[in-house]
Amino acid sequence: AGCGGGDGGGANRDTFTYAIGDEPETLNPALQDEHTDPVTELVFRGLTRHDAANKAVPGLAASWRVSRDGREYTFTLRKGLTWHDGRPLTSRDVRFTLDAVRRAGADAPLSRNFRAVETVEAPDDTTVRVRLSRPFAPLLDALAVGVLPEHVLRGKKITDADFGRRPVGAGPFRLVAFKPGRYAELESFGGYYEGAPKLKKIVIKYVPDDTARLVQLRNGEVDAAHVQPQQAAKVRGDDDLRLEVHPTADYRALMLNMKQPVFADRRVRQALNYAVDRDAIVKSVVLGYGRPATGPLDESPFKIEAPFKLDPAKVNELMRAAGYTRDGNAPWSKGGTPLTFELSTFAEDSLRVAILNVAATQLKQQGFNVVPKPQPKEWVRSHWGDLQAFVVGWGTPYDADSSVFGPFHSSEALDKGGSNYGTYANADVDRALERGRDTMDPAERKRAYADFQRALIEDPPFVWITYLQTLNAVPADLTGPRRRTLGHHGYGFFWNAEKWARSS
Amino acid sequence: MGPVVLKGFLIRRAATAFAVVVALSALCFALLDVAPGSPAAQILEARNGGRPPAPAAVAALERRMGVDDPLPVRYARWLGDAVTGDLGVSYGSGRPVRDVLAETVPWTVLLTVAATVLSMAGAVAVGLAAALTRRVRLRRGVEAAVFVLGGMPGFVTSLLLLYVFAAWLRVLPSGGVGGPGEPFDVSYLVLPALALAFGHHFGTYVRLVETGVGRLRDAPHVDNARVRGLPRRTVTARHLLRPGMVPFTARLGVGVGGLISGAYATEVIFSWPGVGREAILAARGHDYALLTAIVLVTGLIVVAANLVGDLAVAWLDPRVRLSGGVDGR
Amino acid sequence: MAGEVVRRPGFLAVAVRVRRPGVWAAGLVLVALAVLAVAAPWLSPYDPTATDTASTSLPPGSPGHPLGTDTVGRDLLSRMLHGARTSLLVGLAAAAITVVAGTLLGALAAAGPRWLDELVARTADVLLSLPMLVVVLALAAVIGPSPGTVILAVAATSWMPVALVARAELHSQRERLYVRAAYALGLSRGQVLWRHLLPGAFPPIASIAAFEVGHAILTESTLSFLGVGVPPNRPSWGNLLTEAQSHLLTGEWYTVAFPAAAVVVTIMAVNVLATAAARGDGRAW
Amino acid sequence: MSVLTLRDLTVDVPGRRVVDGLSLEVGAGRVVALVGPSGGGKSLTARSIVRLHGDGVRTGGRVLLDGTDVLALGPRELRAVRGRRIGYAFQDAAGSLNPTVTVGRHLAETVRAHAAGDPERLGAEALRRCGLDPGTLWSAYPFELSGGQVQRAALALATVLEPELLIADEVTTALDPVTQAAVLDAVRAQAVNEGRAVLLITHDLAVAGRWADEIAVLSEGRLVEHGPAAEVLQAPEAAFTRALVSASGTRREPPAAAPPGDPFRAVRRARRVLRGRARTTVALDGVDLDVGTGESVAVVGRSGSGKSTLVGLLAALDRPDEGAVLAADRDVWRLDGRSRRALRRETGLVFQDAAASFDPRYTVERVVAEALPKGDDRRRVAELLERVGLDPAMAARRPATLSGGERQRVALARALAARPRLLLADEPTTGLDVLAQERVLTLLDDLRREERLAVVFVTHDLRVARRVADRIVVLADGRIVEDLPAAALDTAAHPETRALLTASDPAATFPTFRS
Ligand SMILES: Nc1ncnc2c1ncn2[C@@H]1O[C@H](COP(=O)(O)OP(=O)(O)OP(=O)(O)O)[C@@H](O)[C@H]1O
Ligand SMILES: Nc1ncnc2c1ncn2[C@@H]1O[C@H](COP(=O)(O)OP(=O)(O)OP(=O)(O)O)[C@@H](O)[C@H]1O
Ligand SMILES: [Mg+2]
Ligand SMILES: [Mg+2]
Ligand code: NI
Repeated sequence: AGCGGGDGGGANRDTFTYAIGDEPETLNPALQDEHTDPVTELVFRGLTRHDAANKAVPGLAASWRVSRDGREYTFTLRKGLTWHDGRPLTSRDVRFTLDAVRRAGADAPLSRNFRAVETVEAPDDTTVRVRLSRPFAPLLDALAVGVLPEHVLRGKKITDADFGRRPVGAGPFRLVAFKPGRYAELESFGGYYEGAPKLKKIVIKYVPDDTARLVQLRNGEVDAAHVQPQQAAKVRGDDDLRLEVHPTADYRALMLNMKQPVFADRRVRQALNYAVDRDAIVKSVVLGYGRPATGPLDESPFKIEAPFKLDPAKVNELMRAAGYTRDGNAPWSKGGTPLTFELSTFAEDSLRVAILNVAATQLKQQGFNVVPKPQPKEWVRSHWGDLQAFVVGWGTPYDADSSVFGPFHSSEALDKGGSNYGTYANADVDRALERGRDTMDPAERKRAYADFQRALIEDPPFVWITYLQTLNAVPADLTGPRRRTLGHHGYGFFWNAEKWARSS
Repeated sequence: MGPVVLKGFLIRRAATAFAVVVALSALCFALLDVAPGSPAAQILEARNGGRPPAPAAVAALERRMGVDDPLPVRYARWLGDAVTGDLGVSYGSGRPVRDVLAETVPWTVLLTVAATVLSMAGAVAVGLAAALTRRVRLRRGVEAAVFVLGGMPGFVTSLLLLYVFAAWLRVLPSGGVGGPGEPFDVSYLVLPALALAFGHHFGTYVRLVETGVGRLRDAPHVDNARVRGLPRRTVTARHLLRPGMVPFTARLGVGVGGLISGAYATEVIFSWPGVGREAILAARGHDYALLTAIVLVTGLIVVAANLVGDLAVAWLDPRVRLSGGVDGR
Repeated sequence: MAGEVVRRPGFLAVAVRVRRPGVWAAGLVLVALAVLAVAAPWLSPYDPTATDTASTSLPPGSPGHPLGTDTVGRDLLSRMLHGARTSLLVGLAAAAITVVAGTLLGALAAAGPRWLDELVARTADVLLSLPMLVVVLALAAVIGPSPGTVILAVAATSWMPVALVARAELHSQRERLYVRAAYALGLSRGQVLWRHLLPGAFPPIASIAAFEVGHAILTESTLSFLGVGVPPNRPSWGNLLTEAQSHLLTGEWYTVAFPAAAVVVTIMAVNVLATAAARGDGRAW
Repeated sequence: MSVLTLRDLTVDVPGRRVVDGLSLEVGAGRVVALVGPSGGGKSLTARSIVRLHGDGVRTGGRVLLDGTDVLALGPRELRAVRGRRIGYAFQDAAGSLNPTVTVGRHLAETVRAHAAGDPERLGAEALRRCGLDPGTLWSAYPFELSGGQVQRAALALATVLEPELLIADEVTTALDPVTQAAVLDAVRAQAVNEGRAVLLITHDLAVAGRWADEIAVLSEGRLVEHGPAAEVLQAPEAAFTRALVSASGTRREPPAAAPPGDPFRAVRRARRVLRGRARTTVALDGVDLDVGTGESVAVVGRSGSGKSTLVGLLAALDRPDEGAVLAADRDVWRLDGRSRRALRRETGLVFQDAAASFDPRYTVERVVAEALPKGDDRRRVAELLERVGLDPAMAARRPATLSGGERQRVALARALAARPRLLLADEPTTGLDVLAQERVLTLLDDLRREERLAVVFVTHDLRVARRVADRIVVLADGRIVEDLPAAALDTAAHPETRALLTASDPAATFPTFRS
């Protein structure tokens, strides 16, 4: 390995240090959502992975075949795959992984993606056969989950703490050290199937405070960092740094509780969607690092145009049609009772609170008497059903099904234990969602999700507000990062880190 | 106060310390139980990419973890394990609590000790200067500064220190305790220790020294010490400070406890891998085993600190009787 | 001094020497703050919670916004004025309860039988060891969130330092000859405590008292983010500070400076009053 | 050549000038007694010499030590002079020692500060010179000592470096005649043999006459008389001096012995053990004492013999380790708290250390008023102050600013305020000049006559004992060795009593020899 000269700050050119605020509890990919944290992302690799367009492409699997009925998948692994500890990676590891995740049940939320899986077979070292009880379109997407080493985990629980801290994977980087609360040290893995990554070493530093992160970045204590919108100007002003702005599929919206009589009339909900000035929110709350949201799939290839934007005339028209009247600046009222609802969110989440406040002011201006009322997370967790309206965050960049089935299908309603917290129920939506999940045909799926989105426009469950963007400051000489729609908190920034390099 | 009295006192203290520990652990369970929230929800949210988990999943996990058992059952289970030395595992990461403590407690002790020493030394110096100076302006200035520090939330002090020393002067690292290949050295300790030492408590320390010493400034025994030609240092240290330190010393024992749980903001800002942050996360996550263990560690430190405080008060002022109680009145 | 009014002994020896100008000034500051707080709805130019996306992050001195606006365009002056209501109420009430309860508990410990001393001191140990968060959340769950809960929660989690200082001070004073002289007059323990020991312990306690006000104001904001009592949306100085945390170093320094200054001014004023009340003639010999 | 020269010294306290142009010289090898009325400014003069300025006190004039102006010294030079060349023993001996530091440490730190030799050896010598046993007292804390022991410890501290000039402000007031003689002999011997100067402040003409070479009389802020001791005492010129001399010369007959009343307060086989940090003392060992209604008992004995401890028992403040304290034949420690408090209310107590017995935050007014029985008019405070010879205007002052004698009288006023039936007075007149003392004693006579007040009077002064007491009790080493009618004192047989009698023999008071 050639030694690049240190650049004064003691930073080694072969070492790439990145500061981030969130620290995972565990580095086990089976215990994370698809939005895996950087370390897990770098250490593990799944059968499939996502490309720049978030399409499932070959990962550990070199190729696959899907049966015509969409119920049998046969994967062929790449040749010569090895684990970081040097053992060969075989189809038995894949089978072990899928079985373990399926068995994890309540322990691993991810297991919901494998409910349709009936059997997993490993007829030989490089072949994996997955049989489903019914077609399940998002399967390829779900199989991007990191494959776990059977030889390490056999006989242990999937929640094994030791593995969670000292994972063995087959990804491009090998974990050398993980010090909770401090850092994770990774080094380039020569046995990676695409060859050793160019960056010799990546250090992920956990710096929970935003300001401290910026200071470390500007001092050269770290090379790159996750930064906040209000810090963007400082980064842009620094010649040694480059600001990487990536869109995310993470949106914020006002969820409306359908059990509340105020929201019974879909025209009221439509009106609400015409009553917020999304551009103003994007401009003030995230300083422009966001995109007005009009539906749950705006960052998906299935996106269709939705008409929602600030339109007071439309609000008036819809509200009148719904039977409400308004005198001057007084709120809309019907039969003498003004339209009032509480808008809540997690009090600890300053971004959501800011959105809540701005949205509340805007809605008030349009005659909706909104009472802003942030609540602590712990309280919300046990009071979902009592909320009237709530600033939610949702959305994944991957398969549309995983993004929208949970929150909008009536079978996932809160009372049934699902994550449809607003108890939204719409037969058209249900049907469209089921179609999108069951068919394998891309065109058919596109139609299904278009229908779904149209149904949402007619009968909005949420007041869509904004998609967030994620900001990362990187050294100006770093090459390789590619724009991709990322997930929650901007996880996924390291998706192609094996291709990154420092040009000199 | 002969050694016999001291021994009896220590034995009694040890017994009550045991009671404190039991009470603490029980209380910790009870409070967590009463407070809203569920460990399962917390865990699943983390595993669910930060999105709220579905209630059914939460319920299932709770069953699996046994946290829906009645409180006494859970506490008895914990206690049974604890007496055999098994502190259980942290819900969140599944790691043995003992490991978590082993990793975080030493850092906390280091920081707390450094901060305590700093704030003690600083408070004595500043408090004395304010109490003894005849320059009213200087005294007012010191008092004002102390009130500014005392009125400032911890994060402001921390961020200002961070800004001045790490971002602007760039003489000290901005946080952490050293990355891979960078061994820990004191420079990492300086800023968090300063932030903690000169935060909210500092003002009370200074004022306690100031009032404690100020009211003795022209006591006859001090005059006498001066008239004997003792060096200023001796007069100050032995004849003013020592008798004047009683309230300050008593407050110090408390300060240690406050520093541990109050270190959260400082630990976050300076990425200090201490137990304060762990405690808050554990409390948020209803991580019974971890929180109880942390609370017990803190409790032992607090009990010890207050013991030292009581002994120090008795040592500083021999009129104080350790045995307590007022004779026959 | 000849004009000093004769008081019956038996009252706590709290004799504020009102002739000192500082005392007047401090009293005036507090009264002024209280008036501003009460009159906030009439004095505030804007609704303190109304955002204005057209005028965000305005610096102090901007037309219409003398103290500027925050990042979502809320008027800082209005927020400061409204904030004074919560902060002064909670800060002063909680601090008063903290100090009174702490002093009394400390006094009970020092003057009472040994078991009481142990009980108070060990209870203090227990409370000092528990993170405030847990205690407060449980408390709120039991008695429900309200401003009263906040005051109670602050007091419940911060009386210990006061009590321990009072206790140590009394421990060291109760062996003094003048205490013996008081017993010789036939005073009961309670009377001795009230007339001699407590006033003697007052100067150090008073010097903590002011900081307890600051502590209460800041704690209140922590609690409001935990959903106890005051909703986090309602402005209070503590909330303003906490919300402004991330803006301290990004140019909007004033969002921190104004509330911090208000807190500092308040505790300074309280300090002047407290020391004036306690000092009387603060000799210890 | 004079070691200390005062020129036109003035001292102002708020509102008045206390010392008004005092000029005085103290030569090497000379002991000069400064006498004057209580509150006359003696202590303030002494403090001015060492440049101690209390709150609101201002000094003018010149103070020369061997020709150098003390008032003009810089801090460093001043430190070198203080302690080493000037020793100052405070009138308030107990207050002048740091309660948190042992006696030995006080001594050692002084020696060390001036790098004057082996601290332990010098300190121990100084203690021994003052009649204290370093073995037991070195590691004692000041508050663990008896009044006389503290006073001697403080004197030892002032003389540990054998300074050229010793200012001794009422340093033997708490000492019995035997100890007093030993201590002052030692002081005088040092002055005479080593050529040191001593400014001996005292109210006691007997002391002045016996140990001083010269007497200077301070009255109304001025020196009204100054001359060789014998001359001044035998042929006093100034009116004030004449009054003093005549008052101390006359030997008043004790009041007719009151008929022994009913037993009022008694101590039975009492034993009290005092435990210090480093030592344990059996302060009282099997003591029996009865006090009847209206009776007056004087308790005398050597310093450290247990007198104050006995008072503590009689006051129902301290519990005997063995034996009992009886009030009207009932064991006070078997009573409930309320009755015991009632008992204390009918007992007036004057502490030996008057200064420390006041709440430092209280004014004189409050101090006295606190003791008033319920429902009493507060105007009685002024009346009481007047009766003990104090200006009622003093009511607004804090005890800390009073002179030694004034404090003692405030303490007495407080003790009498409760209209007690028993007065326990622990050396209550030691700081008073003869005139003031006489006034106080007369007051007690009146009270005894009018209200049948019983008095237990601890004193080292046999003259006073004879003057006030029906009975005299002699304590030695925690035991009562003699208990006899006052009139029979001269016939006492116990060696302890005889020693006291000899030491206070008036014949020794006006020595005719001069060295
Ligand atoms: N700080 C002060 N403020 C007001 N008056 C004072 C102050 N200090 C002393 N005095 C007064 O000055 C007078 C002289 O005091 P000083 O202590 O010198 O008397 P003294 O001659 O030593 O009397 P004694 O024999 O009783 O000790 C007293 O009347 C006293 O009350
Ligand atoms: N706390 C204590 N610990 C040990 N010994 C003590 C303590 N207090 C007093 N003593 C000793 O008890 C003895 C009796 O003391 P007490 O005060 O009764 O003497 P006294 O007769 O009043 O003497 P004086 O005339 O000097 O005042 C003394 O030798 C003293 O040193
Ligand atoms: Mg005097
Ligand atoms: Mg005595
Ligand atoms: Ni999140």
